[in-house]
Formats: sequence, C-alpha cells, structure tokens
Amino acid sequence: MAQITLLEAVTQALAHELAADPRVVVFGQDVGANGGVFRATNGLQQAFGAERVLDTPLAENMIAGIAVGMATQGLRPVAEFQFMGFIYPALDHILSHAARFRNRTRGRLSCPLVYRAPYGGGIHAPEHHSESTEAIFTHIPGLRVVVPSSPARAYGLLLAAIRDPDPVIFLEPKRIYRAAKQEVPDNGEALPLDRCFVLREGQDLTLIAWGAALKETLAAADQLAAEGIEAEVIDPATLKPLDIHTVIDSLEKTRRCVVVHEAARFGGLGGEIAAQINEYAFDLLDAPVARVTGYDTVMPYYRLEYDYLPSVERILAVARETLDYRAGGAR
Amino acid sequence: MAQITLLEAVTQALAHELAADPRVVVFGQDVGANGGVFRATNGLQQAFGAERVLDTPLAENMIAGIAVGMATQGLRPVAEFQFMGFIYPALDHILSHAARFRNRTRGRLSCPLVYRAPYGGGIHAPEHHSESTEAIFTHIPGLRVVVPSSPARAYGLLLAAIRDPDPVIFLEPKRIYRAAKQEVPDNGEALPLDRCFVLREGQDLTLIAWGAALKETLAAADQLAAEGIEAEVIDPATLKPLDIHTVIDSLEKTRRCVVVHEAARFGGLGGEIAAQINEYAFDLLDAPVARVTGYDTVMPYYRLEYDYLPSVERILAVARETLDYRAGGAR
Amino acid sequence: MHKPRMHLVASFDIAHLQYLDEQGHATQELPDFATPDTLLAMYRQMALARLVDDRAVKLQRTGQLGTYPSTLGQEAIGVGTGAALQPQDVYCPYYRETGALLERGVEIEEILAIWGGDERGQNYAHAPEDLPLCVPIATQLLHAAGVAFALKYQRDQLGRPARVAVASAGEGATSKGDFYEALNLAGVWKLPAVFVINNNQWAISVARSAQTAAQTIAQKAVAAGIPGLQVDGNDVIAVRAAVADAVERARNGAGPMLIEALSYRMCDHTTADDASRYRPEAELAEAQKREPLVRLGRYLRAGGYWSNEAESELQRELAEILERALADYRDRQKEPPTAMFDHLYAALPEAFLDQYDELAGNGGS
Amino acid sequence: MHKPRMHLVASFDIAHLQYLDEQGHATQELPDFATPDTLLAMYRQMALARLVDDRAVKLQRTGQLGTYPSTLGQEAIGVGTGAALQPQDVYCPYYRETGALLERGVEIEEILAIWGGDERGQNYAHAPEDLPLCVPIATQLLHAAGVAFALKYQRDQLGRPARVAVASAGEGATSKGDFYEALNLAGVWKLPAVFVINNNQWAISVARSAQTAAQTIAQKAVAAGIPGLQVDGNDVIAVRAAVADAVERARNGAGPMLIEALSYRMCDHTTADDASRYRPEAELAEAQKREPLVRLGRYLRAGGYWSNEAESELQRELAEILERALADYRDRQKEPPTAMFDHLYAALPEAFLDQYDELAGNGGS
Ligand SMILES: Cc1ncc(C[n+]2csc(CCOP(=O)(O)OP(=O)(O)O)c2C)c(N)n1
Ligand SMILES: Cc1ncc(C[n+]2csc(CCOP(=O)(O)OP(=O)(O)O)c2C)c(N)n1
Ligand SMILES: [Mg+2]
Ligand SMILES: [Mg+2]
Repeated sequence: MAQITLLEAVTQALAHELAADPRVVVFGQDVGANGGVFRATNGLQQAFGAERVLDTPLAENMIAGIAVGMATQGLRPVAEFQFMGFIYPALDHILSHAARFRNRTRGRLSCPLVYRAPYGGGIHAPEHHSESTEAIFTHIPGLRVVVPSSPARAYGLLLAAIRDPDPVIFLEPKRIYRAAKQEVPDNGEALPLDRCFVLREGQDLTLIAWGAALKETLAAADQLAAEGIEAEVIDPATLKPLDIHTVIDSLEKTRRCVVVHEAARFGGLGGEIAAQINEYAFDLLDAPVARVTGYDTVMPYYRLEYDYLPSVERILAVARETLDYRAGGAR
Repeated sequence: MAQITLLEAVTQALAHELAADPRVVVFGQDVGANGGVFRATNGLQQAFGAERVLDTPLAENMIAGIAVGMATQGLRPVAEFQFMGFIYPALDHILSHAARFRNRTRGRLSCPLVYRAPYGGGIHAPEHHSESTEAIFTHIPGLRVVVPSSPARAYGLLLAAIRDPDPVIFLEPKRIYRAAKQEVPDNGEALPLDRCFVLREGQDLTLIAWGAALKETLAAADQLAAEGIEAEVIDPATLKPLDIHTVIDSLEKTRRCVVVHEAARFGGLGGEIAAQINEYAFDLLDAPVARVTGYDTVMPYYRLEYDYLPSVERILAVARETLDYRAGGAR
Repeated sequence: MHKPRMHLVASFDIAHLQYLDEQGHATQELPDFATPDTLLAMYRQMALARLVDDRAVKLQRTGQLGTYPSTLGQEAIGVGTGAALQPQDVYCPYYRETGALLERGVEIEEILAIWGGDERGQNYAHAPEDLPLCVPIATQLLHAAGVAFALKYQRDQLGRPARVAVASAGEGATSKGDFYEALNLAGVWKLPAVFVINNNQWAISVARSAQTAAQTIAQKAVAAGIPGLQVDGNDVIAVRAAVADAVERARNGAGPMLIEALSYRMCDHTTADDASRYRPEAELAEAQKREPLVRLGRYLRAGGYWSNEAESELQRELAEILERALADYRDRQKEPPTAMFDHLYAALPEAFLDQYDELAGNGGS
Repeated sequence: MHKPRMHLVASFDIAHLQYLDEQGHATQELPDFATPDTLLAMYRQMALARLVDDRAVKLQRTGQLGTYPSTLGQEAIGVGTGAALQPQDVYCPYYRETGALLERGVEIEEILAIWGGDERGQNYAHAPEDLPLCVPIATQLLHAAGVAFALKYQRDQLGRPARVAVASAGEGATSKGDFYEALNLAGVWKLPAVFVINNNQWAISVARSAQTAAQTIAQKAVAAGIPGLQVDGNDVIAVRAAVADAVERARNGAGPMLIEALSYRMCDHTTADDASRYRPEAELAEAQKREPLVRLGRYLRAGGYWSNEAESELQRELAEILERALADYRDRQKEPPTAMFDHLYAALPEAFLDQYDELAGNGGS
C-alpha cells in the first residue's frame, strides 16, 4: 500500500465519506476544480460531481452560516476555510448557531457539521496565513476542536468528525501537511474524539503538544532520550472536550509537565491544561507546569516566524528547568 | 455631589472626553436620540451633536471596521456594541486589524479606539444577551481588555481607555449597571490600565473576580469574615495585559487562591490566572488554585441563568475546600 | 470636462403590489385564493396574533414574561407569509413573528415559553423542521440559504419532493452583511429561497432613512441579480400573493426572490423599549390609518362577510384559546439545572460529567 | 392566476465607459487630462508595474521572495486609479496593487519587503497616511468608509481641506458582507469614498460567473442607493477618467460611488497558484488581445508619441530603477527578533517584558 501524507489522508477521508454517505457535501473557496489551495480536496469534484463538491462565493460568514442551515436539515456539510486566518468573519455562526442549535431547540435540530481549516505557521506565507487561535474555539461550549498530527490520525479523526452528530472544528497543521508519509489503509475506521494519544512513553517528564508543534516536541524528546531522560509525549488531538485523565495518568509517573503550543501564550490552551493539572493533580506535581508557546504578539511576517515558533531549543531549555526544579518554598 | 451608578459613570466619562477632545466620536446602534438601549449615551447626541454621536446602520462588522479606518486617521472612535453577544461578527476587524495596524505598519498607523459592550448575565434577557466571552478577546495580542466593577472604576478606566493609544475592549457588567451608587467627581482623572485593584485586604485567602461576579465574591468574603476568615479580594479590572504581580504579592500572604468568573470554565481567563500563579508562585501554594465559573455549556435562557452563574454558595463551598486543603501527596 | 458618452449595460425596475387600499377597497381584481373563507381565516389569525401580542406585553409588565417583541400593526406580514407556504416548506424566522408562527402551527404556549426564558419553547411540536426564532440579526437569512440548498439537494440527489425555504427579517437586518451574502449565494446557486423583509420603518430607534440610502429595500435584490418586489405589507392579500408566487417560482426551480413588505411598527421595539424617546407622534397616527386588521375587516364587512356580532364571537373564541395557552404556560415547571447540559452535545462528553454532577447536587467541585 | 397589476417605484441603469478600444483607437473624444505627456507618464508606470511584477515572480521562484500577487494585464486599473487621486487623498488598497502603489509613491523596495516577509515594507516613506496592503478580503472597504468618515469629520469639524478615501478590491471581494456594508454606510452617511473593483474575472479558481448572478458588479451599488459605473479596465484613460470624476464628486460632497473596472487576470492568482488547473486556455488568449499596455502603446504610436526606440530607452531606464530597488531589497537586514514586540502597543506593557527579554536572549523563561 502506498504511503500518504497528512494532506492526502485528509483527501482520503473526505473521499471515503463522500462515497459512504450521500448526505455529505464538501464546499468552500477553490475546493472544486482547483482541489483546494493546498489540494486537500484534489479530485473530489471530478469524482463526486459539482453538486456535492462546490466552490462557494468569497464569504466565510456565508460559508459558516449555510453549513448551519444545511446541517439542520439532515445534511453533513464539510466546509473548508481556506486558512484559519479567514475563519474570524465566521465566528458568529460558529459560536451563536452551530454550537447552539441542538441546545436551543432541545434536541429538535442539530448541527452535525465540520469546519476544516489549515492552521499554524512556518510555511513562509503572507500575513494572516499562519494563525493558531484554537483557544478561541476551545472556549466555546458545544464545539469539538480537533487537530491531527499524523496521516493516520488525520484520516481517522476526520472520519470521526464527519460522523459526529455535533459541530467539529478540524484544524489541519499545514506545516506538516507534507512533512511525513505513512501507510493509511482506507478502511473507514474512525479514531475516538475523546482520547489523547500517547506518542511516546516515558517516566521522567510529560510533554504535551498538538499539531505541527509535535515535530519539535518529539525532536526534543529524542534529544532528552539521548541523555537518558525519558519524556512521555502526549498529543491530545481532540482539544475540546479534553481528555485530561490521560494527562493525569502520565503525571502519576512523571510528576513534571511542559505544554508546548504555537499559539500566543496568554489565554492559550496551555493555561487551561496547566490549571486542570493543578486542580486534578496538585499533590503529584514536583514542579510547576511549564509552557513553551508562541509569544504574546502578532505572528510576525515570515522573516521572523521561526523566532516566534517554539523551537527544539526552547522546549529543551524549559524541559530542563522543569526537570531541575526543586521546591524552594515551605511545602 | 450626587451619587451615580456605574451606567451613569460611563455616560459621564464619555461626555467628559467628548468635551475634552474634538477627535472623540461616539457611535453604534441606537446611541443617538435613544441614548443607547441601556442609556449609556443618554443625552450625548443632544449635547454634542449628531456629527459626533451617531446612530449607525445595523452591522457590527461594519461598526468595528469603520472604527479602524477612523482611528488610523487620528480620530478617537468609541464604538458601542449593543450587547456582547453581537460583537462576534466584528471579531475579524478587531483581531485582524484593530489589534494589528500599529505592528503591521511598524508604528506608522495605529488604532486608538474603544469598543464598548454591555456584558454578562443575570438580567433575565433573551438569548444571546448574557454573554461573557472575554477570554476570546484576552487571547488576542495587541488588545487591552478592561472590565469595570464600580462607578468610580467605570469612569476612571473608561477615560483611560479612550486616551490609550491602542485598541481597548471595554466590557460593562450590565447586571450591576444600576446596582450601586457612588460619588464620582467628574475631574477627568483616569485610572491605570496596568494595575489590579485590591478591593479588600486579607491574609487567609485570595479571591480574584471581575465585573458583576465581584458582587457575589465580595458577599462571600463578608460571610467568611463573619467566621473570622479574612479573604483578600482582587479585581484585575484590566484583564489584558494582566497585572499578575499584585496577585502574586497577595499569595505571598495567603498561599491560597480562588478565581471566580461568569464565563464558561474551559479556556476561561481563570485557567490563565491559575497557570501564571503556578508559574510565578508554585512554591507559595498550599492548595491548588481553584475556579468557580460558569459551566461549560451555553448560557441558558433566563429561567436557569442563576443556576449557571457563580453564586455566593458556590464561591463559599470552593473557598472552604481551598482553605481546608492539606497536601496529600509526597511533597 | 465634457460629459463622456457611455453605453447602457443593464437596467432594473422595482415594482409595488397592492390589492386592498387603506380603506379596504380592492384596487384590482383579487387573486384566486382570496375567497371569503380564506380571507376570514387570515383575519382570524391576525386577530389572534394581536391578542397574543397584547397579552404577552401585559405579562411582561407584570413580571410573568421576559422581554417580548410585539408585531402590532405588522400582522399581515407574518400571517400572509405563513399562509403562503406549504407545510413541508421550511420557515426560517427572525424574532418578531407571532402571526407567522401561529400559521406554522407553533403553539401560543411555545411562543410564550421562548420569551419566558425556556428553551423548550423552541422545540416546536407541530413544525418539526422549521428553524427556531433567531435573535442575532440577519443570521437566519444565511441559515435559510443553507436550508434551501439542503432542500434542493434532497430533491436532486435523494429524490425528495420540491420544497422551499422562506426567511424573514426586519429592514434593519438588510444593512448587515449576512443579508447580502445570503441573497448573493441564493442567486448564484439558484436556490429555492424566498426572503421576506418586514420593513416596519424602525430598527429600534434607527429610522429606515438612517439605515440605507436605497430608495427601496426591494432594490437590494439587484445586487444579487435576483428579482425584488415591494408589497403593501398592511395588505395581507398582497403579502400572501407575492410570497405564494415567489414560493411557487422557487419550487419550480426559478430561483430566489426578495420581497419587501412595507408596514409600520405600531408598538415599542420590545417591552424593553420606549419608542416615545425617538418616534414622532404624527408618524404613529398616520400609520394607524393604514393598519392591516381594520383594513381587511373593512373589506370583509363591505362584502357582507363580517359583522360586529361575528367580531364579538371571534374575540370570545380567541380569548378562550389564549386563556388555555396561558394556563399551560403558567403550569410549566422550570427545567432542572442539569437540563443546561442535556442538549449541549448528542451525548455529554466525559470531560463535563463533573460539572453535570455538581449541578445535579452530587458533589464535584 | 392572472398577472397582477403593479406600479413602478424605482428604476436603475448601469452604464459602461470606454475611450480606447482594443486596437487603441479612440472611441470618443478623450478627456482633458489625456495629453500626450500624461498618457506617456501612465504608460511608463504601467510598464514599470509589469517589470516589477515579472521580476517579483522570478524572485519568488528562486526563493528570494514569498508569495507574490502579480497585476499582469490589470496594470491600467492600479495606474489609472492612482493617477486620479490627489496626494492628500487616502488610498486603501487590497493586495494586488503594484501600479497603484507606484503611483502613490510607495517604493519598489517597500513592495518587495512586504512580500519578502518584512513588516517594515508597510511603513511607507512617501505615503504616510495611506493604508497598508490588506489581505483579509474586502475588509479594507470598511476601513475606507471609516477613513472617509474621518476625512469628512476633519473637514466639517476641524476645518481641514476636503479629501477622499479611495479603496480597491477584486470582484471576488464583492461577495463578502464587508463590501456591501461599506457601500451601504458610505451611501447613507454620504461619505467621500470611492470603491474601485478590479474585475479580473477570477477569484483564485472561482470564475466571475460563480461569484454572483448579478449581470454586472457595478449594479451592486443599487443596493446601497449609490451610483455604480462599469469601465473598460484595460483602458487606462477610462479608468482614470471615471475615478477622477468620482473622486471630485466625492470631494464636493456628493457622496460615494462604485466603479467596476473590467479586466482579466493574465497571471496565476499568486505565485502559490497554478491557473492551468482551472482556467480555459482560450480565455487567456482572448484576454491577451485586450490588454492595457499594448493598447495604450498602439494609441501613442498611432499619434506619433511613441516608437520602438522610445520603448527600448524606457525599458533600459526602468530596468535600472528596478535593479537599484533590488539591491536595496537584498541588502535589507532581518529585524531582530525583539522587533515583534516593538510596535505591538505604543509602549510594551510590563506583562510582556519577560517575553521580550527572552527574545532578546536575556534570560526569562
Ligand atoms: C447582530 C445583532 N445586533 C444587534 C441586535 C440588537 N437588536 C435587536 S432588534 C434590533 C433592531 C432590528 O431592526 P429590524 O431589522 O428593522 O427589525 P424589527 O425589530 O424592526 O422588526 C437590534 C439592533 C441583535 N439582535 N443582533
Ligand atoms: C477573508 C479572506 N478569505 C480568503 C482569502 C484567500 N484569498 C486570497 S485572494 C482570494 C481571491 C480574491 O479574488 P478577488 O477578490 O477577485 O481578487 P483578485 O485576487 O482576483 O484580484 C482568496 C480567496 C483571503 N485573503 N481573505
Ligand atoms: Mg424594522
Ligand atoms: Mg478577481
């Protein structure tokens, strides 16, 4: 079987569901003949017809809004935002409607839909093309927020997202769209949306990261391993609802934790994870939960983008501080 | 001097700046003849003219976008969103533009503007009229996010917001718009946007809250005081950038902390505060930083809204747990 | 500079439709549906809407209901629109909708429940596929475009019957991008969607003239390349005729249409509003002369189809209906606090069980 | 049902303006500004824009520049628009803007810097009040409305001279709510704003016909109650004449206007695009015949104002200008990492000093 990229795994999942479920409709800007600006929908219009794979006019608020309307009538819309930086005009429909229709109508109408968007920095793109503001969405009750970090997880999680009876924000780390290949059987098997994935086991330190930042996080773990320090690496994948128990289980072993994300630090998801660890596992902790994140500034134009993104060096530095931490206070 | 409400203090601050600075322009839906649906702009159009206090057509995205354009040309726009629940269509202009113009142009153009909105629940309003999603805004680099909790702070902080050279989201806790009166001299004295306010001193526990939730938080502190427990109550007021040092100073004394907010828990600002306390003061803590928040669900229609909002009872229960906490683990 | 020569590339006309004038005289031959029975049925529904609105405002004043938006003076729009639809069509309302909801079979008690702070009101027993009331202005218009897509798709791809999505909004809503984006999409995708605008001249305190420089709201259709029509929104026959035509047109695959129904908001915006702060007295007095219920009543009386006795009998009957609904509304128990999690997701994720338990009083933090 | 009688309430015409046809023949008397000198100056700027675009694409192909959007074939729109403005007017561009930026005095090196991933490119040395390039589609149109308000306010309230805000966008942008909201506000507030649409027939891979059912983009003005005009966007005289007229109209208090300039995107959308995936070959060949630079050249040659020698001399001169700019661009040093905090706020709040220090390599975590 051929090895495929994360990007191709997305396409494979979309094709699988288009074939399996006549209610599935794929739409967005340039998803048709062009196959999407990243080619995530490559060949789908040709294969499934322009009635099921549609180019929309240029309006993200519209894309989000019509998806809501479609979903309430039993379709399974899968809408693409061309880049996460262009999802903001759509927030109202996502937050006020997609996430609330079921609750508002006491279950009478619901929004089984997927909003996909390539996200994150690191591809030398123009302004607004490198956003990672997942924390805006993880704060919204009623949503699921999912970020795959490998071809297999992209395939299995996207299947799950499309089949999920509720709205899912599916953020695709475009920096690793083509970074690695993997065999991904097209077997229609979904992955769970309520479990963290433990990518690497270890007992000395827990590293938590998702999306493209796992690249540097795993590299840091390798480096630590070379020094005899075994880091456990956890990919939550589904950022909301978050499976904190897998994290706590890990901390039972490691007692030390570093969270890594590209997004700005203040109000990023790292804070929530740290707070929950604090709440669930305060007694376990031998060091404060540390964060390695994007800075609290606007993602810079590309010349400085790698100065902004968490690097292996930054992760290692904070990991070492966390490992070396010895309580200095009274407790 | 007359005592005025928080709402009247807002009006007083707006009038003061309209009088003091010809660049100040106030606009939004119904802010003119009607004086705003809550009357925050009562009498301003009559006093300053329809050229400076303007009713807009009905489009929040437009309101946010024109404010950006105005500000780049040296005006000082103060735009009202009628309710925080209607600010979402405007997110793109707030996040992608207001917060970025200075950075994008390396200081050539900037956005000295204020986006005001009544926020929070508890007034038996219809759907979407009780939002408290401040965490969406506090995550955005380049913004300031301010929430007053008394007439004097509303006046002083709004003056500061209007005079600030950068964009400010000014969220007015409408549940306490008319809850209390206070003498607020119209002396044009602004309050700092980079300092927490310590509303009550104490050495046993630190309670952190903002906006209307301070009502219950202060009531809980009173109750604790009656039992001989002195809680320090901190109102950050400016939620971003956050003055964590005042919080840490308090924890030096109390070593225990509870954060209270109306917003949903997951990804709410309470998580960020807990994470920062963890980072800055891990050794000080005798108990995990606890949170009393809205639930991770949609703010319900009004019959259940007080079941959703943090109550004095919930705050007391968590405060007591935090006070009673004894480390059970190895450290 | 001298005036350059240009050539014409496109031309557009906006027309206005009326059947009954202010005195209730027919200004042209009535459409086929306008039999005495049909007109009486619509008269009844408008009268019921007025009664419900009136009582709802009183309930709010006495603390028994939350904020409520009356349709006083605009009953012909909701009733005319609702009457023009087939049951299987999907209605996508805004929030000022008493008449239309009644036509769609929504219970009075459900309407009251919504404004009484209870989500269960949106779980319509008899209009299972209609969208719930929509508060964020103009957003329902995009939902309607999506619904229209779904209906078209279900017909074309899944062999279901032809159905139409019909949405409503106020004239203030036509300033918001959603309105335009919905029309534009419906136009280019030729969706079976009809957009009905209640132009009641006010968006809270903002007058029609302050919303747009467009001479008519109907002409906003030109931007989307779809037909736009203005109707006398106080003439229930005109409203129903125009909407029914547009709906059948859409059902037959001819695409969407925009209808502007001219009326007047004879009430406060909602019970939270005080229109005397901004509305010229004279304007209201003028509007009174054009209102839809009296107008249709005049026509019916002139034709011998209506009388004082019939009116008293109707009012008695409607009052009874209302009282029954009120009793149901008052009997309604508050949901348990845990209900706020019951329909957040299809099944509550594990991550929120702690909070559910806390609400249930079973501990947790 | 028989067809009802309706009365007409509004009518609209959309006109098209052209001065030079595809062969470069004048189709009517040229406007006063169209002296040989002025035309030659515009020819020069269009040629420069083409050169810059061509080189920028090559720089990208060789890894020396990021994604770049060429204006190939659309130079008349940027140059004609830019030439129609006064220096004190405020230009609110989108991102496909080489010609207009050159007209506004933005340095080639600044343009390259922007697409080379350096914010300093947006700190225009010679257009201090113009807005920077704008990537989120159509948002600049609302900024332009705000700018127009500011200019009007500064004139009316603060005694400053009359100025105009001019914004541009692609035809794809006219599907987005921002476009419509901007026009609507400009209309009802009678703002001194002019909106110029580069209708290059494609929005990446989405054809004009898939954006909207409107026969013209110009007619979208009808929705806002403002005038709309279509011009031949490959005729720089028509573009300049129409924009100059609209700008003077706006300056004189007559309010906003929408101008649709018909052209064709003869290049890929950006260097990240491959138009061969979706663009019919024949369409490009057709467009080639109508392109603006050759067209104006033909007119100038026919009048004896231009020649092969002049062309060679011009190309030599422009190449030199470009090489100097390229040298500056290549010499440009990357900013220090701390620069990402330098202009986030007017002064960096204490809360972020830790992070600043970390970036500066002074420790912190
Ligand atoms: C997006 C949004 N902004 C503001 C509001 C507050 N609001 C409620 S109704 C209304 C005026 C609506 O006017 P119009 O569309 O003419 O409808 P009408 O109420 O007159 O029927 C406003 C501003 C809202 N509900 N949604
Ligand atoms: C809000 C938003 N959505 C999507 C994009 C991605 N995008 C960049 S250009 C473009 C097409 C724009 O087409 P048009 O407006 O016709 O302008 P053109 O590029 O053809 O000049 C798209 C979809 C964007 N920049 N902003
Ligand atoms: Mg209205
Ligand atoms: Mg285009």
